[in-house]
Amino acid sequence: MALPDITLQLAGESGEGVISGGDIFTSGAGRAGYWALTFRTYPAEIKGGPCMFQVRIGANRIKSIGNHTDLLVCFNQEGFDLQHETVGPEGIIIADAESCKVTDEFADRSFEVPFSQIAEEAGGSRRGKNMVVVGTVCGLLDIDTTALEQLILARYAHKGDVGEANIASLRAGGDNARQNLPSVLNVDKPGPAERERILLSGNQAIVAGSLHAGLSYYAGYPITPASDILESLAARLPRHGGVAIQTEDEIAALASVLGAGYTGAKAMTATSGPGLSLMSELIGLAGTAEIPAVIVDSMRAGPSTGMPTKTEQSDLNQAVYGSHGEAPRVVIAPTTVDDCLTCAVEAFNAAETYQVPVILLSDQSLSHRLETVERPDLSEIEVEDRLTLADVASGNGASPNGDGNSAYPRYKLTESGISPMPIPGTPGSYVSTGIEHDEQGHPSYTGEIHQAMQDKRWKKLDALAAGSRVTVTGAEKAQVGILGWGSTEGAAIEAAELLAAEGVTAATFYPRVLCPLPVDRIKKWAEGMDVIVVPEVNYTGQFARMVRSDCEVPVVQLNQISGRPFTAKQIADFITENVKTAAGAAA
Amino acid sequence: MALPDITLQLAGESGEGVISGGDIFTSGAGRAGYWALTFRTYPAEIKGGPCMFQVRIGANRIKSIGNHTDLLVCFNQEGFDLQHETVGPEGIIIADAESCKVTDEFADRSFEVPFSQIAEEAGGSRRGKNMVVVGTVCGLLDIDTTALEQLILARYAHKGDVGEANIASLRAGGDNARQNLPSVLNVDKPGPAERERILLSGNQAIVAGSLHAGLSYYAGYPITPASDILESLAARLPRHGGVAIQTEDEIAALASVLGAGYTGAKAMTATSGPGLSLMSELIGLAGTAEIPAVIVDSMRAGPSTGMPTKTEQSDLNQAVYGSHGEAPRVVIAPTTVDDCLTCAVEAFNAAETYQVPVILLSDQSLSHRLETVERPDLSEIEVEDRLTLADVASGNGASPNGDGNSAYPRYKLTESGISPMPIPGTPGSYVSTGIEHDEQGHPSYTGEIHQAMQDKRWKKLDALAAGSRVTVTGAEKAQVGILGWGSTEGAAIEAAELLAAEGVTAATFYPRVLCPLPVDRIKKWAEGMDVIVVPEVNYTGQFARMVRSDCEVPVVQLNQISGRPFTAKQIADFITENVKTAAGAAA
Amino acid sequence: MTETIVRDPKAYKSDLKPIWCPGCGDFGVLAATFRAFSELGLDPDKTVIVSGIGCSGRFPGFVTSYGYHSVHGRALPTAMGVKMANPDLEVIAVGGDGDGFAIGGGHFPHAARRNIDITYVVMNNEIYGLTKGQVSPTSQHDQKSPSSPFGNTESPLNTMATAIAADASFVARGASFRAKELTELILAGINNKGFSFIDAYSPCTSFNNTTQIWKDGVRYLDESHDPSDRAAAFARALDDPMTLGVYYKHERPTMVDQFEALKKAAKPSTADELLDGYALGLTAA
Amino acid sequence: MTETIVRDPKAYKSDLKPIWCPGCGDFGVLAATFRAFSELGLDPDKTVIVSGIGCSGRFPGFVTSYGYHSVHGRALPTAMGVKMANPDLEVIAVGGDGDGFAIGGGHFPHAARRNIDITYVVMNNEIYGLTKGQVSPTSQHDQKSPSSPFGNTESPLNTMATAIAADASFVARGASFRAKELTELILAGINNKGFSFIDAYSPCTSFNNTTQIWKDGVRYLDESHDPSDRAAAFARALDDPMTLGVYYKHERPTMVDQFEALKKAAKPSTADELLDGYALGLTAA
Ligand SMILES: Cc1ncc(C[n+]2csc(CCOP(=O)(O)OP(=O)(O)O)c2C)c(N)n1
Ligand SMILES: Cc1ncc(C[n+]2csc(CCOP(=O)(O)OP(=O)(O)O)c2C)c(N)n1
Ligand code: SF4
Ligand code: SF4
Ligand SMILES: [Mg+2]
Ligand SMILES: [Mg+2]
Repeated sequence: MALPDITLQLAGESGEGVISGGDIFTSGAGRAGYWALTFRTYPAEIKGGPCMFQVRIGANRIKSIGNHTDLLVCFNQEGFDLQHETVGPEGIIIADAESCKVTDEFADRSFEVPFSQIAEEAGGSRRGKNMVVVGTVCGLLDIDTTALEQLILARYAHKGDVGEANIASLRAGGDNARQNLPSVLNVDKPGPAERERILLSGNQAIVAGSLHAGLSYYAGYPITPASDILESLAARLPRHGGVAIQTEDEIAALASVLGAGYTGAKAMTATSGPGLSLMSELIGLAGTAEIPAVIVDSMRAGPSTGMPTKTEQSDLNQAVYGSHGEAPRVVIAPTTVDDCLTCAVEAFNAAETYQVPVILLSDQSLSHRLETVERPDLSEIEVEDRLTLADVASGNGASPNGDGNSAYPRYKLTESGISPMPIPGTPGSYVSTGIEHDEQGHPSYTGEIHQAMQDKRWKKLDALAAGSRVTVTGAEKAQVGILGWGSTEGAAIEAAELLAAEGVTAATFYPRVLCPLPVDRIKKWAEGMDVIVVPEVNYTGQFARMVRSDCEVPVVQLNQISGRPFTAKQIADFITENVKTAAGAAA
Repeated sequence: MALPDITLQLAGESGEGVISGGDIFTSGAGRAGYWALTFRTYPAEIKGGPCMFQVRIGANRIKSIGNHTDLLVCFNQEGFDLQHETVGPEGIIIADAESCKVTDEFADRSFEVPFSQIAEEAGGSRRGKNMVVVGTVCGLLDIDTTALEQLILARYAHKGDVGEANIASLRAGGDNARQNLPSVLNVDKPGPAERERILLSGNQAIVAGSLHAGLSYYAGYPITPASDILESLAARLPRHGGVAIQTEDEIAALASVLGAGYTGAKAMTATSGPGLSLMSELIGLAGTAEIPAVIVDSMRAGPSTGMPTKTEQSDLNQAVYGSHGEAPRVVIAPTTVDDCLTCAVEAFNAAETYQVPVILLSDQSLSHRLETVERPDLSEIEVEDRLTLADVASGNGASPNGDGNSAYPRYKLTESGISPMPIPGTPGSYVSTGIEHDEQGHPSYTGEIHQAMQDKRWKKLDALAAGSRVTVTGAEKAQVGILGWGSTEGAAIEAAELLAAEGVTAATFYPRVLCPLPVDRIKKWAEGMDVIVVPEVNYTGQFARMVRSDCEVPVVQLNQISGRPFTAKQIADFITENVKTAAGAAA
Repeated sequence: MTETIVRDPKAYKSDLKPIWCPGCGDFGVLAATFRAFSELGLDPDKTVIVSGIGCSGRFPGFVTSYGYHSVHGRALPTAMGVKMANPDLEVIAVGGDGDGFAIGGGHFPHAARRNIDITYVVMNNEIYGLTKGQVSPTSQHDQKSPSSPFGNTESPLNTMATAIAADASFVARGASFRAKELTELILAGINNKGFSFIDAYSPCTSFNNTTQIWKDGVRYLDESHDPSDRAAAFARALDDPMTLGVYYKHERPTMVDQFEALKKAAKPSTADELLDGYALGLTAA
Repeated sequence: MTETIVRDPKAYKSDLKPIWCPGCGDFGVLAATFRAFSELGLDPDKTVIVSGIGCSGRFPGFVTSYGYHSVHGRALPTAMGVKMANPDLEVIAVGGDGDGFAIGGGHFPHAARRNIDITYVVMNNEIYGLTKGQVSPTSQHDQKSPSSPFGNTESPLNTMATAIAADASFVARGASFRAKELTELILAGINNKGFSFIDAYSPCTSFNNTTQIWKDGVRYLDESHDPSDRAAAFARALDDPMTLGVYYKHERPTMVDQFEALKKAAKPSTADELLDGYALGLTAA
């Protein structure tokens, strides 16, 4: 019987080509029409150390990393030792014949392949081992390798005959599999694609979204897992006169982004937790001086330096509440790779429309996973621009600064709280400031002005809270509501499907904008749910606490901090085991 | 009829001696046996600009700034213009005859005194104006000036005959008042003091508390309203080999405090909001590496640079949730000046006992108000020290590092989560780190270790949550419960008294430790209340949100951001006007 | 130096009255700035003054031009963002010695290394004015202050030496009370293509009144000094700190120039072009 | 140089295996440190190694002594706290060029000005190793890297010049592959009373393999160089950067010495004495 999808793991030592083999397999499978979604763990070391590449492929869109491994390929003994526990009850293991012995329990569903030896014979070098692995997998799953071979040729075009040798290894792996391995595993063949598909990571999607939104100024400081945003933009932004600058630290990065935003540019920085902490003070400045800015935070496991290569959703509190005093900001969390693109544009739209800093919360698993998505139609993703003074100026030639040398009332108290922003280089000069100020930006410390300006700054976001995007699955009335944020959505939706199979009705609710929270809509949805579960990859249940306080809705927390994303089964099992019995019990 | 207490305001221009006059009056009244509590506003400018000094004195302990001004002394017209609205329905105004005209509504309860002229005649200089004002007030209120005169002599001992001249002005002011002003205002005479009293500010009390706790390392960067903590300690700490260092910024300050804490020293820094924001990353390090540290945050009005000389309670979110990832910390808020001393010691005790960073949240009004308090008996305020490896070492001479060159298991997983801490200079070497680590402090990125270490770090605080100090007034069952934090307590207690006079039963509940919150005790207390009001000097109701989420108790928010503390009447009025009718209504 | 005088110095004076104390040096720096702007004929709508926090940080409010009053210590990276996002703007960063060399000191060498085409004027009063008189990194050794009641234990940072070590493109010292010369330095700094640093002695009459000492002590670099000689400039910086003038000049491509040069090399940069790169090319399968 | 050899260099090697790549220069710096410690006979229980984040930041874990692995860029202020709270400890700060001169660069001049008695060893590989190869402040102009795909637009920071401008008490450059000389520099740095800075070339074989260039290029300061001449030291720093040796020395009272001197001046400092000052003296009333 063919499975709708399968989860493959390659496990070995860093330096053996585990990750590159996985990457190339994923691209090849993608070109062969399969949908894919990957997850990987890196070693702590720069070279050496265990690493693992996981990819789930299938005939339909893949939403999460997979509940267990269907096929584990062990490059060495450590690969088996570290990963065999993830193998499902029917899962298969292929072990390197030279270096890996599986335990008895897998005796009847494991096979040995002499990867390096096949590579040496076919391609002339034991270094083709990972290609033999890829070929083996393709052979076993009966995946056409035409596209894969083209890809390999293109990738090694400038490396002499490495490409040819790799293809030889790939084919030899495939031949061996077809000849010597039983065809125990089958995956549904994909149908023809209705829309063009692309395979990219969350960070790449954020880059694409920011370019679509009109980004022209980027500044950032390297940090895992956000560095590739800087790297990608450094290669592209200068093309049309934009700049991407590696600054001396994250404080300089955000300070300069605000300087750029003040001049009218769409500006962005990207970082991870430690950098976000360092930006706290300037986030407050942006909120107070009303300067648009987009700050990407690709979360990794904290606290402090924590586990820099592992995923976690633990910066939400810092994003929503970080910075002294009370400065408005918007926090947006994408849920999938294509959503990263959309949310990036929405982040710029919110920043521009409301003249606020916007924090885009991705996480390591989302930022670095490859996912097949339908190519977004960019013309459908609307881009908004800020209200400038030039937009509203009457054009009668009168100086916006009034007579003499008075400053333009840049912080005018308007109905919506949004005031037209003069752009340096055009008339309307004023001083942008983080000191409490009157409409003209002059320092002022009266209680009345402070109240009026806080009202202005905060009420701007009311419209956003009312109109922000939300994705909902399931019925309006259900036994269990799964309310979450960010990259857990796919697993939550699949969990609801698993529950449905067991006769439990479940619905999911994922708001994109977490601050300001769409309180009314959450409350309304919550009314239809018998119990609400909030799954989060963090320790304290940060979102659950926000829902409790802002929506005054009781929720059950489901937390794990393994450094890995949730599987659908984890969520479904938690619900069947804990929730139906006692609504108040939490993991 | 004599009042139990009166509220006096001196209002004028910076440079006229308004603040120094107020200070000296307060000291004099204190020495004459009155209890006092002050509040002041500074101009934004370094020199010039309006300033105001307010002091409430009485025969019994003063808890808040007073509901309205009973006696306003205007040094000039602006003083009247800015402050007359605070004058109560029976309040009296004394205006400078040369420079100030009151409006008609005060015609029958205002008097003119030619302050500068009297000063010139009596003391030979118009600069004695503020002393004439002080004399006038003492004359009017019939306050004995013997102690005051001694004080003036002492203060100007090294300034030739300035002291004598000032005394002459003081007396002339008093004589004039007794001769020319009707005795419209009387305040109860204080009885004899049962315990010695002292008059000091919140920041001075924090300094005293930190010294009592055993502070030996201080580092800080100047910032209003925390700079005087640095200044006071710079003058004292070196005496016994301690150090107080002005660092290049707040990041360096906290980094060095953690370095000192790591070596076993009791170490502290003090700052205000912007500095606290900059410390975010290092607060997470302290939580993760388990290093004791005390961070004083004297809050001022935010966001961003905000209103640096005005008070606000708006850094609570940053204190509790600031820093990426999820790092434990303790947050303590004192409610009165003497409580500042106690809480400072408790902050060190918590830091030492639980090996965590502790944030002590004062605010501008509390840090800089002078308050008469009974001199604390320091011998009653217990000081706790951390558990060191030397404390638990068996003394059998075996190296705590075990054999060879392995690190001591500094992060041992214990029942309480607290592990003995080796002190550099003694055996037990290890590496302190903010990377996720195993018991030996070696970097480790497995989900199991991360979970175990987060459990360890967070569970340490359970004991504190259960045993932290709380002050409660009123009955267990009441119509209104006032639940608050920090410097609003005095006003809340007085508000309950005002409500009682109107037949409304009210109780107050003030936890000192806000993180971890004493959830169980709040819930229990809340059961007895018909409705709970949370007054906060902030915009969003930060504490109210925490109570809603952590205690799942509904509360009504009362917020104001005038830059001034609450008066008791503000709280009582809010309750009578809004709360009795609809429990859900908020201001 | 340009001769296009199109605006009166007063045209740059804003309606906001400076809040500085009587005699504060910052008045002199402000006046010199007005004159330099006037001589250059700067368009207020195309000029941005960026500052951090401090008495000196209030400077932008007193000038008719665009202004940006950032948080403490962040004037330089902010100015970089302003300039690099819109190279047509004339960008001046101003601030105090604490703002620039204590909390903001980490940004200085990088602004110099990048050669951002801005002019940075530090109003150096060797004290923290706004927070009422604590020592700053430029305060003298043994100096008493509220935070150093028994004398400063730290030695002053030599701002000229620091700037020369960082290879700033233009390094000069002026004084608020030497109006004409300070005007000329600011003018030369603005005219210099690259990162120009001017340390302007600007006494704090309230907390560190060095007015007389400085008025008595200042002298000028002698004619023989060659500002293109970096080692010599450094040696001069170690001499009497009260020496005014242009210590060092090193013109070279600015940050704007360098990014301009990358335009051709850079990869296709529209979102669509980017997505093309991730396309699966399904027709080939 | 002390001759008290009481421990074998191996005694300082911890059980934790370095995670560095084959050929990484940090191995050489570690070995030189072991030898210097051994020659000085340092007591592991009285020695603290402080670091920030980076490949080089993992250094303390590989040494048998107390260690403190702080966050990125904060090694120097952390080391100050350790030293000033317990002056009996021998304190060594270590880290990378990015850690020390990018994010942590703002702390450097102040550590030098204060003359904290610590030794600071920077493993300079002119790259960000741990984050996989982006340029650092010491990277060469035009250098290609993932974050400078068309060549670095910034000019390298001259660490020797920076340290001399900051008046660090001891300023030297060494190299990981010149084991003996590096050992001697570390030894001299520790023996120097005051803030000692050693920039150790330490090639990153994975992302910026300068091993051969440096091995071929390094030379030593000539005998004639007088390290007490600050201007001359600066001039040498502007010469060929690949010159190794002690550029500059300036011994003077350390931060510990200066605070020691304040003891007598300081005010009464117990909490009780403080409260006495606030007493109302009611008996007088
Ligand atoms: C993060 C932060 N820390 C501290 C402060 C308080 N503060 C304001 S200005 C200043 C220093 C002022 O000195 P300087 O920069 O020399 O400027 P001056 O007032 O002397 O012109 C300080 C410490 C602040 N505003 N923000
Ligand atoms: C606040 C913060 N920003 C960024 C990072 C990511 N990061 C870790 S090490 C490093 C730089 C490494 O370069 P360097 O200091 O030269 O050390 P090396 O690895 O080359 O030894 C960076 C940017 C971090 N850990 N913390
Ligand atoms: S305090 Fe000093 S620096 Fe500030 S305005 Fe007054 S004189 Fe100028
Ligand atoms: S990446 Fe470079 S610096 Fe880091 S361990 Fe490898 S060789 Fe050394
Ligand atoms: Mg200054
Ligand atoms: Mg490096």
